[in-house]
Amino acid sequence: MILLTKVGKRYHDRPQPTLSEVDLRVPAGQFLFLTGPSGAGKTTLLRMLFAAESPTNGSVRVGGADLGRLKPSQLPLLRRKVGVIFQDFKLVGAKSVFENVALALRVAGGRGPDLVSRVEEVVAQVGLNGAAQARADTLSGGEQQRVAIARALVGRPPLLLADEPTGNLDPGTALEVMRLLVQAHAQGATVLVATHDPKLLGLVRGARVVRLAEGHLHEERP
Amino acid sequence: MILLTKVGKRYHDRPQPTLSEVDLRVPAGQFLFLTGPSGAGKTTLLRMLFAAESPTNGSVRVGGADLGRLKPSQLPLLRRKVGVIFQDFKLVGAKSVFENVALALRVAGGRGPDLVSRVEEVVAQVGLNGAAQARADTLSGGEQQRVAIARALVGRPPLLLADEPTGNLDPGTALEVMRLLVQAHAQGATVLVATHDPKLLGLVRGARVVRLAEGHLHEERP
Amino acid sequence: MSRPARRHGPLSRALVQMREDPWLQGVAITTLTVALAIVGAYFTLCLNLRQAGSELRTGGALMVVMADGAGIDEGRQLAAELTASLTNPGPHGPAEAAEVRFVDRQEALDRFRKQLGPHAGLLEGLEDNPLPNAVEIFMAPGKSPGPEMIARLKALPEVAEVVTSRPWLSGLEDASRSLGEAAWALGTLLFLGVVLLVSNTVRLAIYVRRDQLEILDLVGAKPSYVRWPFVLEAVIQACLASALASALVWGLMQILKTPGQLPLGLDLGVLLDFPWTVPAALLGLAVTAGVLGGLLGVGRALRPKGVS
Amino acid sequence: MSRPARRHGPLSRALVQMREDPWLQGVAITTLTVALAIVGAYFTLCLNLRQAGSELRTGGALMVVMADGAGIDEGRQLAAELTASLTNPGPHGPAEAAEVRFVDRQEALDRFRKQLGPHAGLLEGLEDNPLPNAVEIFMAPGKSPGPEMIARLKALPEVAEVVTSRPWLSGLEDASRSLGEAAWALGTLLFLGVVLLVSNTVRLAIYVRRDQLEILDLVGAKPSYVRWPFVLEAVIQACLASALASALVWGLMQILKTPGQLPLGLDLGVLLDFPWTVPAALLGLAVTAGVLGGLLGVGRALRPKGVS
Ligand SMILES: Nc1ncnc2c1ncn2[C@@H]1O[C@H](COP(=O)(O)OP(=O)(O)OP(=O)(O)O)[C@@H](O)[C@H]1O
Ligand SMILES: Nc1ncnc2c1ncn2[C@@H]1O[C@H](COP(=O)(O)OP(=O)(O)OP(=O)(O)O)[C@@H](O)[C@H]1O
Ligand SMILES: [Mg+2]
Ligand SMILES: [Mg+2]
Repeated sequence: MILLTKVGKRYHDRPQPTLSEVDLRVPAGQFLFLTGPSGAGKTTLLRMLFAAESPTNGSVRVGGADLGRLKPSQLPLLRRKVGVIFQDFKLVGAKSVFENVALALRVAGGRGPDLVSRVEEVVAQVGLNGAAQARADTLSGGEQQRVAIARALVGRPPLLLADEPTGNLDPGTALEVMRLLVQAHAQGATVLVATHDPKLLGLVRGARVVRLAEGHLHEERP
Repeated sequence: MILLTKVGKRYHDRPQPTLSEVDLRVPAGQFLFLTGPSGAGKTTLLRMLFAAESPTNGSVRVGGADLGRLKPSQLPLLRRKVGVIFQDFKLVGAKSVFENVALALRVAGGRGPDLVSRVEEVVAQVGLNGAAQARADTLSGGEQQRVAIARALVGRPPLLLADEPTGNLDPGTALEVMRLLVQAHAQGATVLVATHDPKLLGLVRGARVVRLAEGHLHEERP
Repeated sequence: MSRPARRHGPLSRALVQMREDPWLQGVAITTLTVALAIVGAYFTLCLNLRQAGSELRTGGALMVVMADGAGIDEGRQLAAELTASLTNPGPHGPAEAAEVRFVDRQEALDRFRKQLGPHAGLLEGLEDNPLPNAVEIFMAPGKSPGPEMIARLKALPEVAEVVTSRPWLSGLEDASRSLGEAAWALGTLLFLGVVLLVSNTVRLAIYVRRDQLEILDLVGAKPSYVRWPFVLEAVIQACLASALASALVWGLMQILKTPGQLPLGLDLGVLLDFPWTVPAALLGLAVTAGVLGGLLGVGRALRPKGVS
Repeated sequence: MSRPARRHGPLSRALVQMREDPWLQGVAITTLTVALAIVGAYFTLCLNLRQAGSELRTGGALMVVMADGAGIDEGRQLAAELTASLTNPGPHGPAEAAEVRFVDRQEALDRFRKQLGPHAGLLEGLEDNPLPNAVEIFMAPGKSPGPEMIARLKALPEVAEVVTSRPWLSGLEDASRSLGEAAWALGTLLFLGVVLLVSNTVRLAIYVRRDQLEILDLVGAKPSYVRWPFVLEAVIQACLASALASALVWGLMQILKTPGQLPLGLDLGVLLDFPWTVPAALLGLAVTAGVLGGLLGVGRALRPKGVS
């Protein structure tokens, strides 16, 4: 599913490279936790998997495609197959919860009653049924995070990337959310969760854990 | 220091009031944790303390002033005495880490070598000395959160409001940050921390804990 | 989910995004209205001046001087014949002349005296009226007497001479031609300026929403999905603005249509006409600028990136 | 920390925020440049037409007709005296007349013949030259002959009559006055339009940075701390744009200064002057609009709120 080969990343205005010689193979259907201290490069690594960032060295392959060789016209098709929970949510503040979630289906041509029922289902799963018509920028931090989660899940993508998905959630809600990710995994999705929260690691039986530190990747729990 | 009397808040587009009849007295020099599930109204309550939100009912007094009667010209002076760590950081993306932190001093007329050395000191305390000149919008989530913390601390305000200050931090960095808040408290500041993280509550000896749920406030640990 | 894209129509998305940011709509539409009204006013002015110019050229009449032997009756008859042949639309197009009139010698002298004004005393030295009978032909607007017409008139037995427009009128024509060129140059620049203003407005509207565009990009929207609502938004704004601008220019014309005298007998009321071409041109300009601005603006906004 | 505010000067903050968003600067400055160039071109046109108008009015000369007994010598002497008294700046202000010239009867007849053009044959019927000797006075631009001047001239013994401008010239003056009023009305609207464009640009610049303004507000900045950099930014942009617009209009004038003939002997080269008042007025307009736009724009942006 995912194959990183000797991936390096150095931002031009930073003295140290963020990633160096990172090799990672994630078979389809794996559940992987990516940990590491703040600034280790977790977000950077996830962003490379949907070509929002490109590596300075090495190659990134996702679902068989070499992202460095992807034609611009193929990029949207790749992104529709990857559900991303962004660390900073990336919601459209002026749109409702419903529309924010529906966006992920609409860009792929979704419409009509199928869309409505699927969106409502996922919004209910993250516990926001009461707020479906509220504008995203009036939501509380945890509510926004759940909208981001719903948007990532709504299209049942084969690859799910969750960047610190529970940072703004209380333990109870966090548990619910993790259950949704586990459920998606059970239905066949490959799931990568970047997190600092050691509690999360225990929640998923059999999950693999890798740790990023000082640019290198270490296997913690295979 | 803080006195909320029968405070109610209802957002016009929400069916349920967020807060109802909340009474809270925080004496000067107290360290208070505000907990509660996502959407309970923690952020709303904190925002009322620096007049970013006004209550629908009841009165809010901070440092002796009734915020409902504050003249517009007095508002900036109040806000300079309140250091706020926003849940969504509220950094100026186009400015450097240094300038984001310095902002809190500059708006109050700070300048010159005193400003520079104080800003550098606080930036180092949150572990960002290497990134002082980086643009805020190139930082990782945890780095941004630490800039927000540094900005709140830099002016040594008598009242510190921290809204989920460790949601994007790994346990080690979170501990460092909590130490800074404890240190500010030791130097006389009143500190309110809104958080879901039960681990934090144990970190501060003698801290008071209150819990918001369904619009009401419950004393958990006096 | 895998149905063809472009179903949740770009038009409805354009309307939604316009509703989401009414403030921006206000700013964009007022800016566009001002810009288009300026072009509209200029365009109206030019059209009116061109019209005035062709009316001036009409004044460049033809004077058919009768032979000494020809009397008043012959003159009247010639005038009647020429009226018949020249003032009716012919098989080849519209009428050549607007008016054909016989002026007898006495009438001509009286008029000459009036034209001389304070110099009229000069004519008292004359023993005899030196002016001949003549037929005056006022050409139709935009028409000027061709050489073969002059030759035809000269060949008539009762005609002594054919006097064409006085020289200063041909000078005026030269001048109005070079003014016309200047007006075209100015108009082109003005047009380019307005296209720039419209595309800047579109680009600002896009810049204001750059976060939203980034999100669409990240969740897998095709560039076309993002682009069309913006282009349509620009076109809708431009249409509204061109209607407002037309109304503004029309109103301005009404206010200016106070009675006033212009040189050479032109009336300001006639001059300040508001032809339908003005709103039509504004609409066309607005739509063109909206489409171009929309396409260019979104194209640029969609592909810089690097930093999130 | 408790030192007086406004030390980290608003100007340096304005420059910093301009550097932070170079793209926005480009859009704002091009928009302002286009808007100001339009006003500048219009203003230049109006100034030039007014100048042309006053030169036309100069043509409204005075003809001092000599008495029959007065010969060429008396005429020359009168012309010399009037030149001395009228064409030099007097104690009450600038010179009254631009030129005073003696025209003898023969010269007048030759000129008349030329003016008649194809009608010159008419003059062949004259036995004798009926025209008198005369002194022609061309008034200075903007000056018209007052009644007491006419009376003074009439009282001279060698003067038979004083003929003032021909009636059609006074008609032209009326027309140019009403055109001038129309030009003023249009100019005022154009001015308001540009102020609107400038303030829209400022408001957009503020809108684009509304997050930053909210942050400043939340950390305790006074409105004045927030406002001045925006006002200064608007003023700096407006100054740059007015310089660019002036250059643009000047360049346009240079291009248009191709040799060309205008009616009534006016030369397009002279007509297309670029007086220093144009850039000065543009600068003034830009700064005013920048300050107003900045103050209004920020005032509005700073105090809506409710939602974060
Ligand atoms: N666009 C960018 N330009 C420059 N530097 C960047 C950029 N994005 C990230 N960085 C830097 O790269 C490093 C890794 O960032 P990244 O966001 O991947 O960290 P992270 O592991 O997700 O941290 P956190 O847990 O705090 O979110 C950080 O030091 C950050 O400042
Ligand atoms: N500006 C607003 N307009 C309308 N509703 C709002 C607004 N701000 C907050 N709310 C609603 O009020 C409720 C409380 O929000 P608040 O942000 O105070 O919660 P919170 O306790 O901080 O939650 P979290 O832990 O998720 O951050 C939420 O349901 C939220 O949707
Ligand atoms: Mg991260
Ligand atoms: Mg909150």
